[in-house]
Amino acid sequence: MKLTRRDLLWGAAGTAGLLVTPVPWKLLDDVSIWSQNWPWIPQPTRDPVEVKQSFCTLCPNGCGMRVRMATGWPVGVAGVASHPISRGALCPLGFGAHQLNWHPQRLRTVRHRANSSSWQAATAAFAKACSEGPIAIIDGYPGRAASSVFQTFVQKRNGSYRTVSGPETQALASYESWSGVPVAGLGYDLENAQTIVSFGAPLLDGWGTPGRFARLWAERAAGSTDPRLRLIQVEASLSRTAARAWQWVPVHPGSEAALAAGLARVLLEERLVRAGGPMPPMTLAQAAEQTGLSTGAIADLARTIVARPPVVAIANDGNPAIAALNVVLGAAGACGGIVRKSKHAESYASADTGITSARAVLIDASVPWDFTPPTNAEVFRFAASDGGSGAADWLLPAPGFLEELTDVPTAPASGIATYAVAPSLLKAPPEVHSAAEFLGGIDPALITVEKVIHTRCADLFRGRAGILQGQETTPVSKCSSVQKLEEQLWKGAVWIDEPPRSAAFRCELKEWPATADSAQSVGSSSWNWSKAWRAPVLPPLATKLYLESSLREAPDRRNV
Amino acid sequence: MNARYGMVIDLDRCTGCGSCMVACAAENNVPSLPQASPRTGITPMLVRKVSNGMEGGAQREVFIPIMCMHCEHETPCVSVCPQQAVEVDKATGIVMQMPQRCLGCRYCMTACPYHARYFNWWDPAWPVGMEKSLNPGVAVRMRGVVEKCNMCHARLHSAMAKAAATGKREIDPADYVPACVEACPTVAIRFGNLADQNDPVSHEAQSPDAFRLLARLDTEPKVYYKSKEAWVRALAESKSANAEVKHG
Amino acid sequence: MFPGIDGFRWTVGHILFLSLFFAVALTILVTVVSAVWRTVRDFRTNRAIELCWKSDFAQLPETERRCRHELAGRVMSRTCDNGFDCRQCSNYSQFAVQSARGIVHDLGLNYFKDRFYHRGHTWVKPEEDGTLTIGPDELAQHLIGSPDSITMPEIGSEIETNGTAWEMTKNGKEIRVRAPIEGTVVGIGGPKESWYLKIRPRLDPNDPVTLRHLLRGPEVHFWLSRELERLQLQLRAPNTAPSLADGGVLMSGLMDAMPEADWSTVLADTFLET
Amino acid sequence: MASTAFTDTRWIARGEERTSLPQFLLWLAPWAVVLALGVYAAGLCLGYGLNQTNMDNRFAFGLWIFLDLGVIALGAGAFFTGFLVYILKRAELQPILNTAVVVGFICYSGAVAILMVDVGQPLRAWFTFWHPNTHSMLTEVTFCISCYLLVLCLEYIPILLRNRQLRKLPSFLVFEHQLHKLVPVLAGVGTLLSFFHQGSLGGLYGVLRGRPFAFRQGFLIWPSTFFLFILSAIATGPSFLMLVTATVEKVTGRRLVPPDLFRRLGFISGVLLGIYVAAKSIDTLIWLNFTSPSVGFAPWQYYSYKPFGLPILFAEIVLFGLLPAFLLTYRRSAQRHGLLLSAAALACAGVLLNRFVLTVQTLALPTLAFDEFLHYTPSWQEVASFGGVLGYGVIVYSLSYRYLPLFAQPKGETTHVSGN
Repeated sequence: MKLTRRDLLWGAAGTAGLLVTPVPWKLLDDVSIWSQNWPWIPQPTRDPVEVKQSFCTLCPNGCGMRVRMATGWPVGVAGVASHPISRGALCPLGFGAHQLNWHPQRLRTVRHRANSSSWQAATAAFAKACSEGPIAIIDGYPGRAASSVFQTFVQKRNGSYRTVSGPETQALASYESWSGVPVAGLGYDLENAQTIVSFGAPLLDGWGTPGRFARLWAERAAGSTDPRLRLIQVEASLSRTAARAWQWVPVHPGSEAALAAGLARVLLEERLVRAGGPMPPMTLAQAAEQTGLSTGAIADLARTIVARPPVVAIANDGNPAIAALNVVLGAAGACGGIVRKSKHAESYASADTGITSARAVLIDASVPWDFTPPTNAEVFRFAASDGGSGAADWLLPAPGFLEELTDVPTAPASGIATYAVAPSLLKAPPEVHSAAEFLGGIDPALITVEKVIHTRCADLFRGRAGILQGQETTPVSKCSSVQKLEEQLWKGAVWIDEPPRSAAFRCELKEWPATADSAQSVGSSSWNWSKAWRAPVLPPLATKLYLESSLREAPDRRNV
Repeated sequence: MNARYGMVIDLDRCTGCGSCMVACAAENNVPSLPQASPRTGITPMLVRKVSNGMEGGAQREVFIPIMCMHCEHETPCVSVCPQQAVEVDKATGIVMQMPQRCLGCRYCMTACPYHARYFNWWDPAWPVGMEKSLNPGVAVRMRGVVEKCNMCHARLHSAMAKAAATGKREIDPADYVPACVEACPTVAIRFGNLADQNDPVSHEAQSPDAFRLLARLDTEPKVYYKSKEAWVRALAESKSANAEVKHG
Repeated sequence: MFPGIDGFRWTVGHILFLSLFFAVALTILVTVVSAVWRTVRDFRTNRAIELCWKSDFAQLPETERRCRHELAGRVMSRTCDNGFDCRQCSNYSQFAVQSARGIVHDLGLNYFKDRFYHRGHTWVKPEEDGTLTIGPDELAQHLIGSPDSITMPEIGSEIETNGTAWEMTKNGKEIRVRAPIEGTVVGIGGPKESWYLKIRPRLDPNDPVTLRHLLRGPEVHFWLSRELERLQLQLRAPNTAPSLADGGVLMSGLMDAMPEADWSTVLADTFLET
Repeated sequence: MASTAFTDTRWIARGEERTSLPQFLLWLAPWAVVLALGVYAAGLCLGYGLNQTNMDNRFAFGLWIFLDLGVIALGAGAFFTGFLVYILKRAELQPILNTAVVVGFICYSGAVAILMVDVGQPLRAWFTFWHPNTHSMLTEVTFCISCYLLVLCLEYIPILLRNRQLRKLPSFLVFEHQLHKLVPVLAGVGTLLSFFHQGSLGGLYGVLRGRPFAFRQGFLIWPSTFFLFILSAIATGPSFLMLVTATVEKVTGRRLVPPDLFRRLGFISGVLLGIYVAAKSIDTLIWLNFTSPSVGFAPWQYYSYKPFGLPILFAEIVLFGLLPAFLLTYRRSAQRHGLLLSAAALACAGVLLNRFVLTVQTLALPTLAFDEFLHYTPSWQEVASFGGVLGYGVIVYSLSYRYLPLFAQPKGETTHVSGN
């Protein structure tokens, strides 16, 4: 044992001396910082944030969107309060949309029947198909500039152009056949309605432009026992909308048409409406039996809905009985009901043509992922992401969110015509191409999206109607040049048409429509061309709603 | 600044769309992990669906956004944290969680009656490239620490920086709006300074329809709820106080 | 919490908590430091060996700790509680010093009347020049025979009573031989000499107290017979009848002759190891 | 046999009979496997994070905290025996003291090891000492447990240094001697520390204002559970020591302590348990009638969920409280060894149940009106990690029993102590 008192003293003095130096404290600090920063934890950029105005192009509603960009990448989105239709709101998917482009299922290569392929091969295959027979193009977001490109392409080759529309548009199809006004020209004047009877339409859960009704309802109905806007939800189960409705009418599943007929009978028999219309063949008792409601309840409901006019009924599919009810209610072509938008909304609409004999079918990325066309032809499917279980022969990687220049035509169900331009804020990766670009590769003479947009802007300028709603409001008539107008639109302004002088249109409805195939569309073929919009994949953060909370039932887990 | 930031959430307006949850996660760089479940996921803002337990037409549902209630009095999580990783900011009343000081003992999670605290069970991870879309100004939390709503503190910071740049001492209330408030399509979530008599939110908090969850615990939460429906207001108390309420 | 960190404020709680904590931490620290300090002090004041011996002695089996008076039959039964150091024993009654020369042949072993015997089987012999010679006794030599190696202390080093005198190895066993008396080593012998160590005692060798703790004269007989008895029991082959007593003579080089015996125990008992 | 190289008799104290080394290793082998599995599971948790467990945001504490609280309560025998022997001078408990220290050391070191796995960022454990929050019970627990573990190490060192080979190094032996003389100081400090952290562990839940099932009123800054935990820990500590000693006696087939000692420990345990049951009952009544209703929680709803019905309250107070208290103190039942040990086992089960109720049931119970009663099943990693602590405990105890003088009572001890 060599340790002496001297050693101990030296040791103690040494320790004390070390403690007054910065060494131990620096080490402690370093350990602390070290344990806070692992190299595999990603760090957000420190670059300054720039805010760009754009529009959400995930679905055909085109909500106004403020995109925060840093280092050239989108780092956050928010709604644009000044947008006339979306009014500052976005759906949950929109709030996570800026991350969609990095989704693990993002398509980055051309795929031919589950094998890797190339753009050359796809172009060659499509060119060959074009030379062999008629082709068809299916569009899920009609009215865009790209839609014009598609139409031009098929017209040149005697092909066909079809649109797939959502339930909002589908519900308006009956009026088109009764009045001749194209669906694109019709809309709901919800802002002036005082009573809304929804037949299963998820008004508060993604119907139309989400912010439009949500804000309207929040301002006029929410939390009030006697609201200015009465929302009556007819639905089999307690949906989100039913839960928040002024009144929920639980009916048997699929009995909406029967209820509409029962209501119409009461309205006509009790002369509760002025407009009048064909008497439904169904008796009140039959309606009661089918819906599971009592006759008294139906009669009460009929009296309730006309108590606060204007009233409009909204269907969630192409059910003609509900359209007929609107005719009986006098809501078709009336303020606060189904209205005819200005001519502008109809100008870019197109007639659907059949696709039965097509040699090849091109499906645009805007078509709902789970839509499969009724064809045996070779299918060229554009998509930004692979949602799985696709039936296409060719899977072609399309530009992702904000990667493509597009214009934003009037949203379905909107009561007023609008127009906007969503520029590509992000450079698309070289391996992706839009359908319009692809067609331009086949036919170099084909008009481009950019040119169509330019033409449309020129049309707007010539029309001298409406206003530009951007940071500030500018009437189009005050715009000095097309360039000025175009510049404003590219900066995120929305063109809003003047409200039509008269919303009226006449519906020729001699007899109550048959409801046998009410679930089917009223299109020329028996195929259902109506499909609720659905993205191939959800933004990762939106999957939290499904996976990390009990808020919504999880859909197919692979795609969330 | 001596604010008491709080919220009034009008449950009659909440449609349970979930926009606030996604906006919150995006703002705060919360990862979405495929392994996570409702019990292990990180949802600083969580909308819960509650039914009145009735059958058929009598059935009613309400959606209740749950986040940190920023308790003012005897804040349960603050006093339990062994290393002062949680504190009530005196200037704002915001209960601040400092993930970089958190040990991950999760004692605060057991202390919170609202289950508004979340643990990072996994390393935060994003699909390749997605880290480029992370919100600047909000540090990513690592595995093994607790996190929760901090009322989008990064937004308060930028508001304060903006005020300082223009030589003002007080921030412009319009500059400081948490992500969930901004995202709500029905304006159900309202945010403001409860200590400011002129702030509409402080008035709303006093309305007869306003209530706070488990207010009798005497922790003075700063998140108020509002509903005209009596059965919804009854959810404020514990289950024993209203036996008929069932989880939906 | 600590001053200088994030808006720290002193409160009563801090003061109470911190003072309590630091009092506790300080107490623990002081305890450890003082234990270390005392250990160092023991080594510096040469009390370490004594403490080790006392601790070892406490661990010895009961049978190994008998008082010399019990061995001699003067008391019925007595366990030594002084570590065989009769110089400190209050119950010690002095024996008449029998200073005589000559060899006693007893129990088949030789012992010398002019030597003082330690319970660890060493002897001390006062020399004319005032030094003391030390060596292993006959029984130890018989057990070990010729050791494989011996490690002697250096000349000039101090040995302490019941500390290590020298160390030997035999058949892989390490044997520590305890020193019978304290002093400075002045000469080193070995198996070939009649003594192993020559020391200059720390105390006056002519003072009877100096060697009081060692056995001598007839006491040696009583002690040796006990030790032989123990050896008989321990070295008996497990399956055979007692054999050692038969001849009455302890054979030399037992460790080589009986490798199967439990030598760890035998050697420990013989050389007072724990 | 003595000549074989494969033996460790050099290390075993002389005069102690121990099984042969191969047999001993055979006994250790399964425990070593359990320990290895535990280390592997803990490694998984440290390497991949706590997602390896089945804990979640609602069940933020799980099996580990429950068992940590349990073993720390059972390990209370260490400080309490030290307190009785050194402070209250109850020398008759001396034979059990070393075992108490080793058991305490195992319990505490095991609990601390598991705690380190249980926290999300073990590397930041030292932050508590740098940014401590004096208002947190967990700070008190952290400070006291780390200090007390240090004390237990210091108390364990003298036992360790008395090993037959280690004692041959004079410096070790002298240090052991000097440290041993200062052990009463350590026992005093240990008593203070244990008193506070056992209490703080109780306070851990008692202060949870947000969990009315656990929240208790109290005295000054301490909720009543603070005192109840101390009482229950010192009541069951001796019982656990009895169980350990009896198990070792059974396994080794030898009598290690005088039988009278068992009765003495049992009596101490029983009397304290009786006091604890009385205090617990009063506390429960106050909580049921005042504390809980005052914050809007009708107390009986806590017991409306299966399997946590009223029987659990009954079991806690009567079956595992009153009954063992009676059996341990009543002369005629205490005379019967089997009955005495059964009562001790009941008392230990009682303290475990109490810790379980306070940790697991508290978290399982809903607080918000729209909460659900939740279930949680630990993952194999959680079970295995804790199994590792069990394996570690058995191995450390077996090694200590084999190589250290756990029950040896040197007669010269008194001389030894007064020698300086």
